Parts: sequence; structure tokens; C-alpha cells
Amino acid sequence: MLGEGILKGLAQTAKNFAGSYVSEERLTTVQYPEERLPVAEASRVFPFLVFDGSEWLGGMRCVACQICEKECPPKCIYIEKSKDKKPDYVGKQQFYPVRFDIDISVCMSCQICVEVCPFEAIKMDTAFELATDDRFGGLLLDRQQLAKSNEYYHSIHPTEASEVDARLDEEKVKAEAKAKAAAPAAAAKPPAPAGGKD
Amino acid sequence: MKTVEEIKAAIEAAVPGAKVEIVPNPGPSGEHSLLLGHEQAVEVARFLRDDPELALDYLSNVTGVDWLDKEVTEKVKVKRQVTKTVDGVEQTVEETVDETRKHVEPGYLEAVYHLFSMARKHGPVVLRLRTGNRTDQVEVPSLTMLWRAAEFQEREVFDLYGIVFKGHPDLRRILMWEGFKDHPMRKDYVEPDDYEYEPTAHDQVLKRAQAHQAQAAAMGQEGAGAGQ
Amino acid sequence: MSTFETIPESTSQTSAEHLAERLSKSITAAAEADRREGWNRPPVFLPESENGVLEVAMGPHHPSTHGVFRMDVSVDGERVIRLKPVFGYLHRNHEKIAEGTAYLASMPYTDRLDYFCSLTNNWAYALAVEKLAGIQVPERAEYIRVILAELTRIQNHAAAVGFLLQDMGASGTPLMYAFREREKILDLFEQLTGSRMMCNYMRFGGCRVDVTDAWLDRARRLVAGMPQFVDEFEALLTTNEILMVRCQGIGALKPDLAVNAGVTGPMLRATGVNYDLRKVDHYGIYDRFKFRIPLGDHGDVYDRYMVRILEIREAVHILEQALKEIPAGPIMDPKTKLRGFRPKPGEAYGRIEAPKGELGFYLISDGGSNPYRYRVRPPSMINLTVLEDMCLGHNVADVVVILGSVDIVLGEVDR
Amino acid sequence: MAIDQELKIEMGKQGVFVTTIQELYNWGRRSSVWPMQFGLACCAIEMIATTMARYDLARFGAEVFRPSPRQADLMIVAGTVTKKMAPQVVRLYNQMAEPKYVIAMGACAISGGPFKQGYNVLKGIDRYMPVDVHIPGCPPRPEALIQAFMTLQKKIDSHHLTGEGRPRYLDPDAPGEFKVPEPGEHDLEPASNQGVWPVPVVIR
Repeated sequence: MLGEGILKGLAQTAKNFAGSYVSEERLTTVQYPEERLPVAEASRVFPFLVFDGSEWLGGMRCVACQICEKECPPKCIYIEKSKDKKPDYVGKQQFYPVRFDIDISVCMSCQICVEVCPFEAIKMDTAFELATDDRFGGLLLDRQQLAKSNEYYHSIHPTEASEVDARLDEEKVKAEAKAKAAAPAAAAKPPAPAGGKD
Repeated sequence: MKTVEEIKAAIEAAVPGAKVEIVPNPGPSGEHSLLLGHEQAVEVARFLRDDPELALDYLSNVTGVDWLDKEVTEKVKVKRQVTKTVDGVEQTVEETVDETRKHVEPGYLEAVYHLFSMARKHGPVVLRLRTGNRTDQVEVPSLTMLWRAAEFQEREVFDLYGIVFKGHPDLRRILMWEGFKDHPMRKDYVEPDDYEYEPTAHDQVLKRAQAHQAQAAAMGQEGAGAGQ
Repeated sequence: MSTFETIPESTSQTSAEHLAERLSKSITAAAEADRREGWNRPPVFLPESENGVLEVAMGPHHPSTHGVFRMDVSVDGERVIRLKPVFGYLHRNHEKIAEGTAYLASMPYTDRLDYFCSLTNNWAYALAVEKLAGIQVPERAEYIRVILAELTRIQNHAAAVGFLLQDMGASGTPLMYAFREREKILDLFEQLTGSRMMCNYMRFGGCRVDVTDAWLDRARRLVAGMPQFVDEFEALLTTNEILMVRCQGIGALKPDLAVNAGVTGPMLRATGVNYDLRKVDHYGIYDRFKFRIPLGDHGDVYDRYMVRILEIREAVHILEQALKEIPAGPIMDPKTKLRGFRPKPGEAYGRIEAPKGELGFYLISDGGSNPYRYRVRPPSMINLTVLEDMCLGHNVADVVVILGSVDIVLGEVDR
Repeated sequence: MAIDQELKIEMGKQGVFVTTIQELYNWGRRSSVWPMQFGLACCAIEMIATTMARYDLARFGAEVFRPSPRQADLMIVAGTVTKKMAPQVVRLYNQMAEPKYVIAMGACAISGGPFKQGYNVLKGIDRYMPVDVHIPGCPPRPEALIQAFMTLQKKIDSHHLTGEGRPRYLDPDAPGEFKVPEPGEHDLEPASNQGVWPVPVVIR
């Protein structure tokens, strides 16, 4: 019969329309600002810098090694290395970034900076509500804007963050053991330059 | 499927006077290619397509490659006649001297064709065509008349590399606009200086941004729109 | 004080006549060239109408071209007598940028080629590099790749059919159905890879992160519900009389022309040519799965539509098998370095069956950290070679439908 | 002239609604911003996803996507603008009727994004025409587009009809059309429209 196919299709849409009153499955709309979809744990938008403890500059894990700057495909990271050093999470003296800028108007959210970072310092954030009318001011993030606490990292990527913490703790234990082993050796040989092993 | 050597032999048997050379591929993929001479290229390609055993009816990929001029330095031993005073007597002695010679191997543009067979489900056979140099002898014969698949791809190679395909029915620019002068995929292409605000510039990008700012400063306030 | 230019009175010809004359000359010349070289092309329609010929530039801003694509169409009344595609409005220099950066850094750029199917693009590039450097991929990673590629195929085909219907004038409804399913698949992608569209997931020698059991369970649930969606989609469309009238016999393509023009993917299989790289190249682990290749008969728009729907069903079969059999094990080849990756000199051409056709990557390495030559063989662009042949003689309204059935993505056409 | 907010609420409770012409005008403007159906690249897919059932941009008064620039108020530049496409984008913008707004969606539209170093990529659409809202992301999530849309609505709400804070389309001296660039032999000419693109200098 001519028109049968059309009627079949219309029945389908009618089923979906009526079904949307009773079934969650068929009512897919998310009323965005009031109601939000759960953010996936692996979700990534823009990078941020992790710091330990309460002070953002003191606890920053980044040692300004500039690997992410080199590997970043669209070249949206800019780092300036410090002249002096500060202790990092295992107590080793390290450089820190005096300047760490990410231009999020260029960033392509590819996560390669996170993958290449050997210090677990840069991670991906999940905040996406960043629309602004100020292109030159609003889209260039400096190191203070980028710094987020480890607690925040735990809140957005719990599984990944605990793994990272476990790894860092292990390293710390190893480093301490090494330091302990090195201390008697250093004491036995006083002429060796102090701190040279670091 | 036949090996490259067998294909070469088959071509030489079928197309008299065909110039075919094997270009080896040192990589693990082992896809060696056949370099064709210009005169018989279309004949050879027709043979490859129509030969029932090869039946390469499907041209998958056409692309260009730009090989720049290479400066080759080599050490050559040269015999030279030197006049020497030996035991108070002047003599002419032949001596071997090391000499470094430099010569420039001219670069060329290359069109690469990847052929497969849909009928017999084998492949790839890689064909290469080379131009004389990179400036004025940039013609190679077109294979569009044999495989329509080459139509847009050869146009793209013409657009981006500047290889002129002789016999192509509609050789116009395809990706860039009409009136564009350069061939941007060539290795020595210089981009136009359209400066962009670069807050995170480093390495080459920083160099370019600095060059632009220096240029803008030299031109004064008039052309320094970006300097303001 | 008029600023309008006056038209010289000596012009005896009207512009339409002039146009028709110019056009008929060019068409005759083209036909002449075709005869000379024995091209297999359908006969060229010469303009016969007295009304003259109208040249229409469809695009680059056109609601139904899939992005920024232009067709210069000459129409005689409603009939198309000449059609030239114009590309390049989204030419964003993917190849040039890739030749200037490290091998790894090109991976996120491949996501943006065919932005519906980022995971198959990743796979094609990873496959080409693995071929170039001789890397082996662990078994579990191969399974993950197959699962993701088939999910990509489902969402691409669903969206392609939705867009085809959108072009046909069914504004909204089929596309909404397609996007409803697509969103579910995108949620899966996001949970695994972190991003909805630009997944950047595969690496040379494996995958970036491992799938969890929870994710696999979710995928199994989604795949179990998929046949129901396809049934619903088909009930909505397949026997719809309007769709049949608009699609059957429109844009028919002969198999020999399709092969000669390098057409691949569902478009080729709709003409009846059995050529699917999953069966031909046996790349990955596709020979472990049982699946059939749907083939068309007439090569028209309706066949392309049907082939896509059937491919969704076959993809569901593959997914069911892969999700059942996936083994435990590593997901990365331990020998492959992430940074400082330098393959030995050589070249390789790697290709896979992407949802749109054969997606190939041709790489030349000179031993450095950047590829010397990086080329993408874009299936969408080469499938457009036969666009003119398919459209000649049809109405203008059909051109939009035919273009919709080719299923192009401009990011890949122009790169 | 502003109304005392508390008084207004109090009167609203009594069933008397008070407003100003300005508020009414802005309310009308922001509640029916119709975008143009105009996609360029990857971000366009997320834009389409935003209009689909799950995110449903129609809830914000952006009910229909108009294919014609003459019927649209908002241009969402969704995707990479190449140099070949830029003249057409500017021409479409010029053809839109006032008041018109522009959202630059995604990294490419803002600055060229990841493709910034390409020879055929325009390094930001704001070289040629003014942009109201920028959304970073590659591509931004559909929610991000909705949030940008609400940002635009807030911006419209803050407009004054007269005086300093008035928008561009109420200022007779401000240009409504911008020069369409011409494709030249090596690059677009001009490379940017003077006055639209104030670029800060970054000295390193």
C-alpha cells in the first residue's frame, strides 16, 4: 500500500513522543545550567599545574624542565626557568618556573604535555566554562591561574590521582633510603664536597 | 604477487624500450618502487593496468615529494705532476694528493603512485616519476587518462608542489585559490609574514615574531599595525 | 548623477546566450578529449534549451553541503549539465604542519582530519608508523582498536544517514535519532579517552590507557541495545515512500567507473564490488571475527543508504565478538619510546578501512624525528571524483542528495 | 534610569510589573537570538550536537538556525577559517542585519588554534570583524557553547541604549560593515582590518 512506509515512520515518532512522558530513556534533554551531566573521570579540557600542600608556589611540582614546551604540538606553552632553586617533593633542590603561560586560545586539549611530563606536575582540568569576551586577557593563563592543589586533582580524577600519589610516595621513600645510605658514606669520607651527590 | 624484479622483467618484455629502475626501500615495510622514464610511462602504466596477471586496476594514492638540491662533499685522490728538487736536480714527479670536491646534486620533484588490484586483491606496486629539476623542467606525464582516481590528486600535487602533469585534462589549482603564486608544500616555501599575537612564542615561532617586530619597527608607525 | 555603468548597446548577445555558447564549446571540447582517450564517462548532455544555461555556485556557504564545499553547477532548467567541485575552503595544512613536528605530535592532528571518526584516523596513522618502524602491537591493544573502530563506524554511519535525510528535507527528525545514539557512543569515548570527539587515543605500538571492566560492561550494554536502535531507524526510514522516490535510481554509479576512479568504502560496495580492506588486508585482527560485507546492486543513493545501515548491523556483530573475546595483557609495546621516536630511513604506506573508505597514510622517513614526507590519502576527496558523473542529467535538488550520499567530511577532503 | 530592585520585586508581588524601555529592549534582543546555520569545521559538529535533543539550544531562544544571513542575528564562527574562506565569512557578516553578534567558537576561530602555523589558516577571525564572545576549547563541549550563549545574553543585557555603554549598532559612527579581504598572490590583502584588531605587544 502506498503510504505504508510513511505511516510506519510516523508511528515510530509517535511512540517516541508518547514514550518521552513515561521513559527516562526517551527523554534525553539535559537542562544544562540547572542540571549537569556527570563529568567523566577521564575528561580533559585544559592543563593545570599541580601543587602539594597549601602554598601554591612553594609546593609546585613543576621544575621548569621545558619538556612539555618542546613537545606541545601547537606550541601553546611558554616557560621561563628560575635562576635559584627550591626543594621539590622529595627534598631535592630543583628549579621552578618563574613564568609558565598557557595560551588556551591555541591549546588543542591533546594531553601530550601530561604524557611527557616526568614529574607528574601538569594534569588535565575538567572545567570547560571559560567563555569570555576578552581575547587577549582572558585566554592567557599564567602560573598562578594554572596552579591547582593536589586535593583539587583528587576531586576531579580520583583514581588517577591516587595512583600518582602512590608512585610519588614510593619515589620519596626510595630517595630517603638513598639519602640515608649516602649519609654514612659521606660521613666516612669528609673530604668529598658536601651536597655533591645531589 | 610478483616481486618488483619480476614486474620489472615483465614490463621490459611487454613494452620495448621502457626505462624502468628499481628504487629500493630500506625500511621494514619493504615496499620497493619502480622509477619510470617519461617517454614510455603511460605505456608501462597501461600494461600494468591491463595485464591479466597484475591487473592493477585501482590507483589508490598519488602524491608528490620534494627532494631539495643536495650538496655532496667527497674526497677524491688526484694524481698531480709536481716539480720537485731531488738531490739538487729538478725533476717532475707524480704525486697523489687528496682533494675535497663539492658538487651539488640537483634536486627534483617526484610523483609517487600507489597501485593495487581490486580484481586480484594484491598490492601495492609503487611507481615513481621524477622531474628534471625543481625549477624549469617540472613536467611529468599524467596518468589520469588511465585511472580517473588521479584526476584530483594530480591537481593537488600540481597545486602544492608545482609538478606539471602533461596530458591532464583539467590542470588547475585545487586547494589554494586561483591567482596564488607559490607551491606551499615545497620544502623551501617561505610563508607570508602575517604576524599573529604570540603570547607563548618560543623557538622558531619566537624568531619569526621577533623578525616581524623588527621589520615593523623599521618601517615605522605606518606599517606597524601589529606594533601598536 | 547615476553611478551605474551603462551597458554598451553594441552587445548583441545577451549574457545567457553568451554563456550557453561558451559552455557548449567547453563541453564539446571535453567530450572530444574523452573520445580521444577512451575515458569511460557517461555521455555529456549538451545544452539544448532555449532558455540558456544558468551557472550556480552552490557553496561554500550552503546549508546542505557538508561544511564549506563548493560546486560550480551549470543547469539547463532544472537539469544539471556540468558540475565542478571546488575544494580548499578548509585546507588547513595538515601535511605541512606534520612534516615540521615530531611523529607523536601529529597524532592529535589526525583527529581533526575526519572529525567524525577520530579513532579510525588514529589507527590508520599508528598503523602506517608501525609499518614504517616495524613495531608489533600487543593483542589486547588490537582488540581495543577494533572495538573503538567499530563503534566509530556505527556513529559515523548513523550520523551520515541522518545528514543525508537532512539534505533531503527531513529536517531534524532522523538526525535527532542518529545523534541520540551518537551521544551514547561519544559518552563511551569520553570515559575512555577523555574527549568526546578528538580522542587522541592510539599510540605507536598500542593504546594510551587501558580499558576497565566497568567500561567494557557499559560498552556491552550499549552494543546489546544497538540492534533495537537500528530497527527503529529502519522503521522510520527504509520503506518510507518519499525516501524511496528521492533515492532509488538517483546518482547511479557503474562498478567499472567506480574502480577506475578509486572510489572506496560504502560507495564502492554499493555498486557491487566486493572490496573491503578488513577482508583484503587482514590488518589488525579482523580475520578472527565473523562478519559479512554488505554489497549493493545498483550503486544508487538508496543502495548507499542500505549498505550503511547493514554495515552498522555487521559492526554490531564484530563488537559482540570482540567484547566477548578480549584477552588480558599489556596494551603497549614496551620497546617503543614515547619521546625521541626516530624510525630508520624508509617509506611505508599504511591503510585501513575507515567508515568513509580507504584511509591511507604515506610516510617517508629520513631517519630524523620528523617525517620527511607525510601524506594522507583522503577517501572523501577521491570519492568526489565521480560526483560530476553521478549528477549529470539529474535535477538540482538531487545534487544535494547525491552529495549527501557520498558522505564527505571537509576536514578530510581539504586537510 | 534604574529602578530600585527591591521596590520592583515588591511591586511584582502585588501584580504590578515595572520595567524600563532599556530592559524591555534588551530582554527582547537577548531572548530571540537566532544563529546562522554556518559550520566551518570540527566545532560545527559540536554546534549541531548542541541543537540536538540532548542539549537543545532552543531552550535559550535560539530556536532555529537560519541558513540565510539576512534572517540571522548571531554568527557562530565554528571552526577553522582558512584564507580561502575568510572573504566569504566577512561577506556573510556584512550581509547580516543589525544588531548582529559573533561568537568565535573554538581555538581555530579565535586565533588559528592548533593550525596557527599553517600557511592557509587565518590567525583568528577577529582580524577582520569584531567578536563578542570567545569560547576556548578544541572543540568546546556543547555545554560550553550554551554557556557562551548565556554569556552573550548577559552582555546584551548590560547594553545601554544611549551614552558610552551603548553597543556598536546603536552608535552611528561605528562601522557596521568591514572590508572584505581579497585573495592576493601570496596572502590575503589586507592581512587584517585596521581598527578591528588591536594587538598587544609581547616582548620577550
